[in-house]
Amino acid sequence: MNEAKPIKAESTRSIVPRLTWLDGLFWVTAIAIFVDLYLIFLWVPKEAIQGNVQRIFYFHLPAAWIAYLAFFLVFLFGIFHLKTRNPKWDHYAYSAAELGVVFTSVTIVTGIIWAKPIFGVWWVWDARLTTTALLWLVYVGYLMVGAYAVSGDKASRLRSAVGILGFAVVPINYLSVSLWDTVHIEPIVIGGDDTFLSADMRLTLYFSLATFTALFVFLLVVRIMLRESEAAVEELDQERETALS
Amino acid sequence: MEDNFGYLLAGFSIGWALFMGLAYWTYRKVMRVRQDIDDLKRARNPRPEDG
Amino acid sequence: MEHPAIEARGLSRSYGRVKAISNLGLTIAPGEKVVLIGPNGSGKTTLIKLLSTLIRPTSGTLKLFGKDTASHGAQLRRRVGVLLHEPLLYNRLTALENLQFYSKMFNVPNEDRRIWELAEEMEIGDLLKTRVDSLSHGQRKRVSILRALLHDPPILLLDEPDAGLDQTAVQGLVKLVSRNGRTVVMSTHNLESGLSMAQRVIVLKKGKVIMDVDREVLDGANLDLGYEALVTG
Amino acid sequence: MSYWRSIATIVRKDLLVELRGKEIILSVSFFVFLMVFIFNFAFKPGTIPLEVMTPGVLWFTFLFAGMLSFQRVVSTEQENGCLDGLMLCPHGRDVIFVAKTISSFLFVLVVEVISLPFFAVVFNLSFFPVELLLIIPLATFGISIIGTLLAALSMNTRLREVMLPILLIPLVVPVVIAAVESTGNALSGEGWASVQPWIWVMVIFDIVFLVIGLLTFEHVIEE
Repeated sequence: MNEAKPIKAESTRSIVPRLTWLDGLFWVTAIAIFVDLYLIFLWVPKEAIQGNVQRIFYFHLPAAWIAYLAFFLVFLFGIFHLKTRNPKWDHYAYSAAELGVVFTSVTIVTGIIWAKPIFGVWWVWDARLTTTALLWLVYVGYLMVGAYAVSGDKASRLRSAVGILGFAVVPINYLSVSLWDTVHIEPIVIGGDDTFLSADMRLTLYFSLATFTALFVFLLVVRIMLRESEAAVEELDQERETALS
Repeated sequence: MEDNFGYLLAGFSIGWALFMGLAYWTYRKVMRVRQDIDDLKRARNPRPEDG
Repeated sequence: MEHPAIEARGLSRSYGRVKAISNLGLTIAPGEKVVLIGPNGSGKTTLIKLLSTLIRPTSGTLKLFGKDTASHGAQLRRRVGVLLHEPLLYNRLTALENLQFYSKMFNVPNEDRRIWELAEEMEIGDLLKTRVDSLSHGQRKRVSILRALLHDPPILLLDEPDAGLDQTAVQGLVKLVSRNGRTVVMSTHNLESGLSMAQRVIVLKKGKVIMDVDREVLDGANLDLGYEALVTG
Repeated sequence: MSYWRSIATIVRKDLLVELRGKEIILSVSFFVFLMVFIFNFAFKPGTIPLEVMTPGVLWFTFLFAGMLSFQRVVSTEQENGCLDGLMLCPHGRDVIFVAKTISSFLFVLVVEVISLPFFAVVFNLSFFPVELLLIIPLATFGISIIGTLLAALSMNTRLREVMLPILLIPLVVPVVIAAVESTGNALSGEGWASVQPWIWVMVIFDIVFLVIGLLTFEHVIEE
């Protein structure tokens, strides 16, 4: 068989790859983040009861919402992947799951930091926090399935099933944990809904949410591109092996 | 603003700036890798499919 | 116009990046006896698994008796008997219990009579009461062949049935298989048992049909030579 | 109709295979026996009120007993490629999932029935609350659905041994919470009212995951 000819990667095109819409999104996000920081730390009025500790709320809640968005995407992409068996969906799902775990970790850490001054204890079995922690466990399991095989067909379909199951358990988790929940906290403290917030607070919250969403989309697209490159490299390796053998 | 959050704001800003810088650098790197992979694919595929 | 027993259009199946079957077209009329020949890794087993609806094609269509396997899988499996490398039998059950299980799954009418009838024909009547894990490889293969014939399928797919069978068993198999109007697709390594059973010879290489010809056109001698040349390539 | 007939045939075959070897029931029952011992050494009796500890120990043991059984029920199909044999039968692939779930459910239930008197003795339970007749099957079925699904899906991948516990436990938390809480209420004789909401949690859990199992199984089980 002929020897696979060595590839000289001399690139004729310009050194810097062309700009894409992602660059636009990046700069928008960068600016939004600094505005968001300004809003959270300086602009929004201090919360009457808890004082400045409550400012962490503007990180905690958006991170939680983005985490649930990410895992909903994993759920959706999982279904598409099982339906169409196109590996593209598995790459999307895996990237979304990875970001989902990152944002869930942020949610849990900010939840802990916030609970300590309020309750004097690090962890509190609040229904929302526990459901989020369970979600974190499920999707770390999901990622571990991923660690075994990037493009292994069977492993990727198993991952999709776990992604679907993991998200389906959320409502039931919430139901059973809130039934079991012994510590009663009024909603405002840990990620409550926004009806108790003043206008300024609500503005900050929504702005912060928008910033987090933009950041999430940017990181997701970059991670998907990276994931697809990983798979492409693996494919080229296989091709080289078959060519050489 | 009686309690001055300037220091916290500054700290956070630097942190975020570093993070975003890293994110941008990674993004450009990924774009570069994608182009190299496309080149590799183009370099391999025109070869007539043997066998 | 009566539908062909097996009809494949642009059939391909890949495992990860390896294309086991690539863009294969095939038409087999009811009652035809076909033998698949080809070196290891040419896609024989994959093709048999595709025809048996065990695995789904990555692209292309496959129709049995005019019905697409993608949508009518369960229904078509009732009319297909399959023999794979693995015997598909439960070790801790006796051969009879295994066959009774499968005949219930295929709801074969008055199953015991059917089982004993086939067992006599394949001379394994005395084996039925023994547990599968104390049977020899050849005996297990025969029980598995019987399993594939229980529901009297119009299509019979055999993946290298002659592997591990002694000569007398192979003759018994050929006699059993080539009777009535059953469509048979059999993949094999050695030419003689293939030729003795098939009217039509298909040679596979790298997932493609590189030769599809009637047996009369090729007598045994030049097929040997041709086969070697074709396959080594 | 033939759907349930096929399921019954597969379950009967599983029972026959198990009776022939008695592998699962014996080894898992012995495992439960060991767990109860270990728990006694771990928590010296008398230090923690029994009715607080018993439900936790009971369901922790049953959960792990279940995990051992799911792996074995599924791996009987792995010898001689029997799963392909089932996949070649003339019915939808979801029948295999339902049948295997029922088989696993029955095996774990038998283990639970065998070990309950043993629990009663060691934890000197004076009476057997009737609510348990509903709690135990419902919770066991819930765990069996997810256990069988994950065991079957990870069957011939390299992940088999390590993946089941890692993936199963976070998913069954709601049903385990429901089981422990309702068992606790039943044991302390609080009667039906306090047990009832947990029964609903388990019923919803079982239905939701049976449906999801049915939908995803065939897509993942195929080669």
